[in-house]
Amino acid sequence: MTEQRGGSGLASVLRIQGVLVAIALSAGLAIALVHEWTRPMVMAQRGGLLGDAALEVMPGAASYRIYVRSADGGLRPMGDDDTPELFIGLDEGGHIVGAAVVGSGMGYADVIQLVYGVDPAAGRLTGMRVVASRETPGLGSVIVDDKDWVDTFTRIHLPFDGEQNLRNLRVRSNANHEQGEVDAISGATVSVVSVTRIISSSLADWLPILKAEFDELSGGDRG
Amino acid sequence: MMPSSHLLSLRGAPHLHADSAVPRLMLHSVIALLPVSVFAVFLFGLAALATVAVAILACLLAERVCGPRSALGDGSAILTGLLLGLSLPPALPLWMVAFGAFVAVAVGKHLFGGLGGPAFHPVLVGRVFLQAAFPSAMAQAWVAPLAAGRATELPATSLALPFLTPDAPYDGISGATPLSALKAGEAGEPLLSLWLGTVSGSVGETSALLLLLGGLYLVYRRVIDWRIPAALLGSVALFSAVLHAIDPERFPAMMTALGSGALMLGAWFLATDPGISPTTRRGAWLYGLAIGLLVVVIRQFSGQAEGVMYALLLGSALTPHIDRWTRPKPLSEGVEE
Amino acid sequence: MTQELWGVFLNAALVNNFVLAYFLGICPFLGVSAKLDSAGRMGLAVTFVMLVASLCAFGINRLLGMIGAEYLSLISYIVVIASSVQLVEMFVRKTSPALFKQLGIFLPLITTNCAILAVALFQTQREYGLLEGLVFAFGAGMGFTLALVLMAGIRERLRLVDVPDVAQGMAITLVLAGILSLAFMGFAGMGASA
Amino acid sequence: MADAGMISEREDGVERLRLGFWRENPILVQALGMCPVLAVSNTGVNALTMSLATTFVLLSSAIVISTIRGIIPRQVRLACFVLVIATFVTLTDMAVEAFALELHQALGAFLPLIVVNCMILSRIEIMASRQPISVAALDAIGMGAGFMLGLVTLGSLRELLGRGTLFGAQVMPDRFEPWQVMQLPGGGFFTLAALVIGFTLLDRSLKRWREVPA
Repeated sequence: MTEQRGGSGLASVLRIQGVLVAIALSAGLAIALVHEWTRPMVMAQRGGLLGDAALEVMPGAASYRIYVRSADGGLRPMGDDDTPELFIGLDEGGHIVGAAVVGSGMGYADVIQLVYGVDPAAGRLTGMRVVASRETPGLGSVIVDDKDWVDTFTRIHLPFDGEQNLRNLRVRSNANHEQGEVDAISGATVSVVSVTRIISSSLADWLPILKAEFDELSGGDRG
Repeated sequence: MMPSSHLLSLRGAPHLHADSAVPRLMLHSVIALLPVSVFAVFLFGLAALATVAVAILACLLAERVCGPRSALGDGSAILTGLLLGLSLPPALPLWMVAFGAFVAVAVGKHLFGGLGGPAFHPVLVGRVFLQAAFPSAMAQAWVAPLAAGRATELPATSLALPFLTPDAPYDGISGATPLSALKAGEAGEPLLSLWLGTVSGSVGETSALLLLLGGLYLVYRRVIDWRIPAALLGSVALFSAVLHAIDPERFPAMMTALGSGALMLGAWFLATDPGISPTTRRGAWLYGLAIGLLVVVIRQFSGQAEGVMYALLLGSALTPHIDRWTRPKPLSEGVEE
Repeated sequence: MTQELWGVFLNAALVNNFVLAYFLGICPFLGVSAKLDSAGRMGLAVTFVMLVASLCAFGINRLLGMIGAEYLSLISYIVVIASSVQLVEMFVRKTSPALFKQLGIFLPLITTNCAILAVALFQTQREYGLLEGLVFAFGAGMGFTLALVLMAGIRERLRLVDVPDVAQGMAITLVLAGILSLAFMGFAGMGASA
Repeated sequence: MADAGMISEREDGVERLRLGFWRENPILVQALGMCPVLAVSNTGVNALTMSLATTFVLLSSAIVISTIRGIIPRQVRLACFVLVIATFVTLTDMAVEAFALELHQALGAFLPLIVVNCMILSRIEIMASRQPISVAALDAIGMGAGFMLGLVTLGSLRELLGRGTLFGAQVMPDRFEPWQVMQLPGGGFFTLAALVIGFTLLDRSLKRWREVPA
């Protein structure tokens, strides 16, 4: 890789530097240009994918507003440079019908990104869609393909202890959905556990915020 | 390869030093496996018989196709088929059994240079291939022990057409082996039935007691090196006892660990294969220890219910290294080549 | 926290072994793994460079994040990792000729190894922090070494047997890797605590 | 591989195309550049995308390098090559992300990894940095096509046996039991080994067949 010999003297060093810098600059320029050109498309597609998933997991929702967490821990509407974090679903009349949260975490093979719907008032999940994953096709990919399993997320209640503190969702065979248990699938244990863990830890973050802000947002329907 | 090893080692295992060694090994191994095979047919009926028969026939056929020289006479294909059949779930579609047998012999054995060459035990190659290829079938094709009518009819799944999914659902209660029940946090089988073998499981892995007897017979006949199963079972016993002492809720007791799954089958009949196990005594201890540790680690800490097959494969990958570390230093280079 | 780090390590080293699950770094895998000695040393050198790469990637991500130019990350990884490795190589050559003889000769080879860049890319994609990233890199390197050494042992043995001639060389090595890859599936799910 | 560097400038383009496609096939013969692509060779579509992206990067880098080969100082030539390759990889990555987001997600970090594809660097070093544009481009196309031949065959086989489909369309009978192993890394290794053996056998019998009439 290194060529110690070769032309010596300041001139040749300068020439080498010059060529390198020139190539690097044009490379950077080309990348920056294409980036500026493709970024809006990428953002739109991203938002679209997540938005479609969000609509699917919020029953009754016809449209949504997108929020992200603000620096003070509250919520603010999504800006141009943000990636969506929370969808608030609105029905035809513009009334709030639910919330969908974007969560992500490590699966078996790679990062899993998903959207899950949650009804903070009723204390239950309203659905789940995996948006991006690279789980083993035919095995772990059931978290995307197995409609029956995906549908159970519309029936899962959040597990609270007596004090109304949220406990973790758990994976079990013969799951009791009332108790926050998710069905196990043989051969896809890891992926199923990952999805459950992602939702569980995301809920721990979001549920307090949602509970606090949900009423306020409902009040702010007209805005 | 190692000039001095057979001068210093007094092992009785056949290192291909006599022509009669291979058939002798095969013969005694088959004899040692007879009780457990008969018991399997008693336990699972026709399903067990068909699985073992198809596995043996497919191995013979594959041997015939792949082995250019007539190697059918040495009995190794029969033993491979028998062991593979015993290691599979009884209601597995028979075409899968044949497929696995073919992979075992063609890929596991002949691709790696035929008898004496293989780096991995052909049976394990076939078994792990089937496990990876048809995970749902392998996880469900269990048969309840001593089911009524087992002597006269085959499970419908056994007769699935080649390369097709069976019409009928797998009869067995999914995940019904004692180990997978333990993994799911359910109560295990009573210790006695675990050791006698009146439980669900692969065709020939259920009866720890009969396998133990067969293994002892092989030791008595000096066909296998007793150190390997001793070290392997000892290390499984040790590590599971330690884990059980730490958290009895989560980890099964020592005798449960020893009596369940494919442990006995693997320890006596697969790990001891002279082709894949170390050549020195010290190596044999190390090898058994490593596999035992891996068995416990995989069973208790990974997503898999049973770890014996994986542990054995990884163990045989360690063999060349163990041989290297434990090789007696030659007195002088090149005494004989 | 330690639990999570342990999980990251196990995942990188065993469950998603770079060589056996991602096919990464198999060029040296096919070339070097025939000799046991060099396989081990190569593995250690790779582990070391992976740690360097992880550090570099962390720094680059911070820097590019600050100026909002994440799209330049790939090109920066390549350049920075390559030059850091070169610096390390020069440093090792000066300070410890013995170490250089053991590991250094592999360094230029490794710079363009896909496994190295993959460490940087995966770590970024999975949003690992500094410590997690280093543990991940270490795990990936250990896993790489393990795979390389296991393969080398078997390949040395295979020289003594009669492998069919069409399968010799690349094909048999691939089959070997395939079987090892299936054997490593035993570790599936490890480190992912339920 | 050694003699590939000695190909003279006079050599005609068709021969270059043929070499890359068959006798020096990067995947099946030279075992080059497999690392970043094998992991996503589990379906025909993934394999096709990866090989198209790789070919695009190889071709454009070859053209650029060959154009500016006069001004690249020898001492830093590798750095320059890598810069150019990395630029095109980034461009490709962004383009795929913009036009096919789901495909981009399926390929994950493996698309940017094309940058360290040893085939690309070796073709640039051996051909593009020494040959005129036309030769370099033809070589790149030949190699790219050979790469695609190997990779798409691999991907299709893995998809066919592992899922019963081909480029997403159901091919196998309804009740075909997919060989899941083909979708796993282990199956990837096995399939590639089988392809290599198959290629060697085919090549041998082709040679024999050619020799008979002579």
